[in-house]
Amino acid sequence: MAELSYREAVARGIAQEMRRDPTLVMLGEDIAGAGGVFKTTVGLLEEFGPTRIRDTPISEQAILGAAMGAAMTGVPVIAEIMFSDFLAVCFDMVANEMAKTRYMTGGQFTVPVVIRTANGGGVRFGAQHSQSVENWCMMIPGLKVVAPSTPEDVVGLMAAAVRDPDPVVFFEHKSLMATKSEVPDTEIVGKLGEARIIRAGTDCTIAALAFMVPRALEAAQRLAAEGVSAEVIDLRSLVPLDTQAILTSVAKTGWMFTVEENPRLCGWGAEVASIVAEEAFWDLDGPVTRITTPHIPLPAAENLEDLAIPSVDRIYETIKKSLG
Amino acid sequence: MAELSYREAVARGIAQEMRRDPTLVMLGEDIAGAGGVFKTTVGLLEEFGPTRIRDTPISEQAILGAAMGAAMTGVPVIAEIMFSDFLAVCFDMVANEMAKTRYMTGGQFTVPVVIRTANGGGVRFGAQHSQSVENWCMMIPGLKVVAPSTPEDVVGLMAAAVRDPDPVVFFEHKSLMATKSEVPDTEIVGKLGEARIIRAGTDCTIAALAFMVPRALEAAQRLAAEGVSAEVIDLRSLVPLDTQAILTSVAKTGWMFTVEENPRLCGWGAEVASIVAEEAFWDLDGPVTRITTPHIPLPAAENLEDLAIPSVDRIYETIKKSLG
Amino acid sequence: MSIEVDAGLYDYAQRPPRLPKATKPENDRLEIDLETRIEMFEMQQVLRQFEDRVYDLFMQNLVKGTSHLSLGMEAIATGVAKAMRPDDYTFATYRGHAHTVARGAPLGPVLAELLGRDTGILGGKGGSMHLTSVEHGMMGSYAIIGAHLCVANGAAWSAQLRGTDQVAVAFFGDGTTNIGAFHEALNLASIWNLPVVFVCENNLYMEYTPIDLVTAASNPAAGRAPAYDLEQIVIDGNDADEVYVTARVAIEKARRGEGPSLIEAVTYRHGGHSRADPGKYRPAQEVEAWMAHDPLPTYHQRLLRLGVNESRLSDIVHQVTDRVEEATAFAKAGERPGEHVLMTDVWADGGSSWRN
Amino acid sequence: MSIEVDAGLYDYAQRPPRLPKATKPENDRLEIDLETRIEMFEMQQVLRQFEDRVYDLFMQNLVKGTSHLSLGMEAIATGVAKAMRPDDYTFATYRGHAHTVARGAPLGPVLAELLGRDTGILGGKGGSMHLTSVEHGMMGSYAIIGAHLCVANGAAWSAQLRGTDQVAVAFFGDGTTNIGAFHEALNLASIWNLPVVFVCENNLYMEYTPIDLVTAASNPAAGRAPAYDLEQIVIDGNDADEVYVTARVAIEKARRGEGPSLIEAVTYRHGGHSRADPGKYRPAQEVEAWMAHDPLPTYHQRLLRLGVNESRLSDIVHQVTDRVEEATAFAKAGERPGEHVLMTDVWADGGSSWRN
Ligand SMILES: Cc1ncc(C[n+]2csc(CCOP(=O)(O)OP(=O)(O)O)c2C)c(N)n1
Ligand SMILES: Cc1ncc(C[n+]2csc(CCOP(=O)(O)OP(=O)(O)O)c2C)c(N)n1
Ligand SMILES: [Mg+2]
Ligand SMILES: [Mg+2]
Repeated sequence: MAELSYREAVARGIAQEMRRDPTLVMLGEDIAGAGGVFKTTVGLLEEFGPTRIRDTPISEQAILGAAMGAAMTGVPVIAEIMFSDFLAVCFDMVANEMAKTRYMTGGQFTVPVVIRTANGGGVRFGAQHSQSVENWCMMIPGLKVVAPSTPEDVVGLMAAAVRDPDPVVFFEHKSLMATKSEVPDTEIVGKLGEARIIRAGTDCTIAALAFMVPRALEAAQRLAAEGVSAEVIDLRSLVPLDTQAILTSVAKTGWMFTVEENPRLCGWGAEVASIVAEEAFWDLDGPVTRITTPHIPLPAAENLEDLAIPSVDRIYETIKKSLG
Repeated sequence: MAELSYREAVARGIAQEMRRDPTLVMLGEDIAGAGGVFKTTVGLLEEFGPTRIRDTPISEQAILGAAMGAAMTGVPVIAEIMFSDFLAVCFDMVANEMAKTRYMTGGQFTVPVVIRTANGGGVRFGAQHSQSVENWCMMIPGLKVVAPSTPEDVVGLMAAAVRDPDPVVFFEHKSLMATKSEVPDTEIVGKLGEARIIRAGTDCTIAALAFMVPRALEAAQRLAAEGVSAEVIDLRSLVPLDTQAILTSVAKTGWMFTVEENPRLCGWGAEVASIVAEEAFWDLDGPVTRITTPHIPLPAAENLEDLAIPSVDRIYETIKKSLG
Repeated sequence: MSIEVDAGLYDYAQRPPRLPKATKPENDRLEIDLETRIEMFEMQQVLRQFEDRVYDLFMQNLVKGTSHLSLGMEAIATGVAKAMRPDDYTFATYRGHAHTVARGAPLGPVLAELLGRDTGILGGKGGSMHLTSVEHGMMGSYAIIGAHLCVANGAAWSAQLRGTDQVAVAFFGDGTTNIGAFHEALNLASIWNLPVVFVCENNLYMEYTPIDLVTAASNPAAGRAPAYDLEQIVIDGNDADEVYVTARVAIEKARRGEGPSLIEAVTYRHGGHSRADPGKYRPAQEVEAWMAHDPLPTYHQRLLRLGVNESRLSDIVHQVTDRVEEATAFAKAGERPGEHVLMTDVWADGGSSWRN
Repeated sequence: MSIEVDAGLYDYAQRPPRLPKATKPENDRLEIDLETRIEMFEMQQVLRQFEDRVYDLFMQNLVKGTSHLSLGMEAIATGVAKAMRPDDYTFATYRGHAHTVARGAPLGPVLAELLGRDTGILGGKGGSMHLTSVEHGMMGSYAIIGAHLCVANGAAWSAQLRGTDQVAVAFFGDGTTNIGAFHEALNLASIWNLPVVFVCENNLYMEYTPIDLVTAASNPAAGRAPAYDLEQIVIDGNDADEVYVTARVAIEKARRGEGPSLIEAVTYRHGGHSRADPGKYRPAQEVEAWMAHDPLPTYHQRLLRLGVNESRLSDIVHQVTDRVEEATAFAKAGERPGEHVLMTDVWADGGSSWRN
């Protein structure tokens, strides 16, 4: 066991997989010589060399195209898109090419690509560098989507993503980079599509992702003080989605809440809510409630950004009010 | 009154607005000399001239950038993106620039741009030319989203979109292009954010959009024969969303169904379902049910594509089964 | 609104015609052995007769959706494919029938795909715009402009990494040179010295718009080559021999690890852009002149000049006709894809489940 | 995995330094009247002292998020802005403080924006990367590489359509020349003959990666100019006079309806890319040489040579210091934005409702 930051866990996870698979390569902007803008790739150039850890021009389409073409021809690739907002400049590669080529060709291609990208707000970067865009990828058939909330999950899910033969978008949360926790020194391999119950409870179910997980947990702890027993689920993976964990929990609690950092419309919570409203309707004791960032671009000013993103207070109060 | 095809209605709506506003211009690929790949801009070059109807290179980012820059500086623009799938090659302009610039600058800019684009399947074009991507835009704060289902709405909503000072994405459905109906000869001006009840009913509510509207209506007629009275809502506009029409209807019927052409995850129906499950929960007599294309890319073969997109049969049977 | 652009510009059929350059007589003497030339004669026949058949079947409403033909452009697919090694990679666009067939994919399954049959080369799931045959090195047809140039880089990068000496070839049109992905792909290929050959099939039009009206460089591809530290190469795309020799040089250069090339092959569509497009936006005199610069009769004449006798060539033409007939019968005999395949192959595990 | 790239390449600090060219003595004699030069001296002082202050405030954790400074690059913002007409349009990047101030935006509100105050020029909603002041012709700072080049075209197109003779100027970095939007923007500007001037601030690095390692052309911008039928223009970006004269020519050309220009102004960052980046990836000798090629002392010396006396210049320096102090006080005095503004100005109606 050693204490590891979320940031360090990214490099640790990549290194673990690069040692295991000598054909695995990584490319992206400023990832090699500089160790990444978020310092998530520090030390990798030194250990694996410039052939496997490669700096690129500012050409996101070329980056993902290179990743896809290499993966289709036998070389698994990790590609970094520095900020998830930039998925918009290469969205054709993500949504129309990587995601569809296997299906369109009757299964002739396998595309083992992991797209790593820094996601989410809380760092005062403003509307173009702070978005939570998991739903941009969740909505595209053919993409798997992961968003870890702890250093250990960063390592485990990185391994799972790299070992998965399909394109996986791996969201690293900017506001979690500095968070630390104990991580086993042994090889860690997680599993895609497995949520984790991080707090058992009987009165309501709270599903959260990434940066919203610690907030949901804290809100649950405060609710406990009021005698409300909340079950908190860290979804970890949106595709595949662990609907069993969600439905089992709701069957027990009867109340469903989602805590989403994304702006409201068509967020992942909408999908979860629609699944619950369709498949667990008779288990529900009350409305399915979504706690989200309002449907606005994110403002830069500290106090405004804090106001926009679901806070522990907002989670706590919303749930308290619903449960009366 | 004259009978007009959906395709002709597009040109009619644009012409109506270009006559009204001499500063309005349009640009896109093959729209001028050739009248558009879907023949939706036939006659416009002849009437309004090459300065106002302008062919461009295959440069979607340049097209939308030009539209945005012109709109910000006083020239309203209609930009055509030939197929909605291609929004992926210019998604940064759509999601990160046009949609956010007003908010980011504290309201210094107004961006009167209409992005017209051919959306949806049913024409055997395969996975990269058949997507229903309304949710790609609905999920982005700062975009308005319209998808008419009739020739008259094409004209009216085109006028509303052009007259709206904010960026509006206007989805024209490929499979509706040839459909015809009587359209008044007078000026037609619709309203964004207004759904239409196209069939009143008391037993269940069916919300549909664009190509799914006639199918939902036909399914409702078949249900009527079985004594099930379905209310059918043509949403027409996703942003703003006419939640009143939806909630009022569900309050009456107690059953909510969505019919979505988009692949399942994070489709517009998920948002609608989550709104109903949150705000109309106590009105519901049973699960909220989504009828969608499965979460797969669209296949090219006729019978497979027909199997994928919600059919009248599937709508009819799903509802019949739910209502028992 | 002040500035007026000459409206006449927009009646594209009224613009001055852009005429082909005459076939170079010296190309008779290019160093290509006769058997290779005869194979290229045959391949051009195959592509011509195959595309003619596709057009007929489209008009009979048997080919659904859309189709983009290479009629008039056969020399490019033929010459380049002939210069490739079986394990080299081809990346094509929606206009990819010819490139798929030229790499050796069987006519029957290709045609069956266009008809949406389960015997199709993609099982009916991709259709005309996505023809692919990995076993023949045909790494896909991509229907959204630009992307595949970036993907071809990836295949070339992978060959470089794996230490094979495979080469990737990406075909694209003149109109594609104006999209961002083109720029990113060429820059990366150049700085990484990738074994990739970019072949621009410059047929003078994007869909219905003349390329010179929307392109800052007079040669849409070659005019951009220096921006990527590449040589400017413009060739007669209607002469299979010139294409073959040029491709051979570029491919061998890439194979030696000397980096990418950009070839602009000038050609012309005999028909419209797609489906039933009559191509009326083109000056009559221009169409006429290019019809006269048809790569097939030109090549036929060359082979006669080189002493091949007429009967051998006409035998080939007839054999090809039989093959196309067989392919048609095979395609028509195919069933519609089984409903179960709808939900297969989204994922590598063969399935499509998004939930546990 | 076979091919090895020289790992040394990746210890960027160990690469051969890229040294500045000496200031051209003949630039003393450029046709610029003295008052204009003194104004440019003052503006460079303003930008220098302002950015120094921003850095201090960032280190005091008063500027949140991020900031990208133009320290060392002041001559470009100064010279170009001076050549513009008040109603011309400026489009900048996240590295936009200097361009915003150079167009005349007041220091206080600009600084207040960086501090996230309600007195900020964007009310605190945009922050450092999105500085905008429409009333000063500053049409925005864009934080995602490439897009604003396309948007600048739109403003130029609009001027063309409205028949004004306004010109749009877009600033961008060397690294930006490798993204697709750059290619699309330059091609469209050229074929539409738009009144737009593209100014590449080539500071030799993208974020931490040397531009020459990732760019096929030795001049990232000028090397691409011919691809868009544009002249190749490379200038000393650390000489305000050379920048001013070059910009004046390009802007007047655009104003006359003679189309776009692409200017590559070579310069260097004194500090890191952003925030607290120490810029350790740069060779020490390179940093040293460029520090010695600092645009401010150079310009100071020129003015002395041209007979301006020292006291006048030092007076200006002190007045500027006072202005920056005032601006700092103004910014610090601002309140946090009111909570109500969170939900304003998504739409033109002032609100943000997505439902009826
Ligand atoms: C990004 C994108 N924009 C537009 C289209 C629509 N489109 C399909 S083919 C075509 C013309 C392409 O012209 P060119 O590159 O010259 O190829 P050609 O069809 O002439 O072979 C266009 C505009 C597309 N498929 N993708
Ligand atoms: C599309 C996109 N990719 C990557 C980034 C991250 N990024 C911000 S600045 C920068 C370097 C830009 O270099 P250059 O264009 O030379 O401008 P400079 O910062 O040197 O002024 C990068 C890669 C971005 N903002 N947008
Ligand atoms: Mg073409
Ligand atoms: Mg730079």
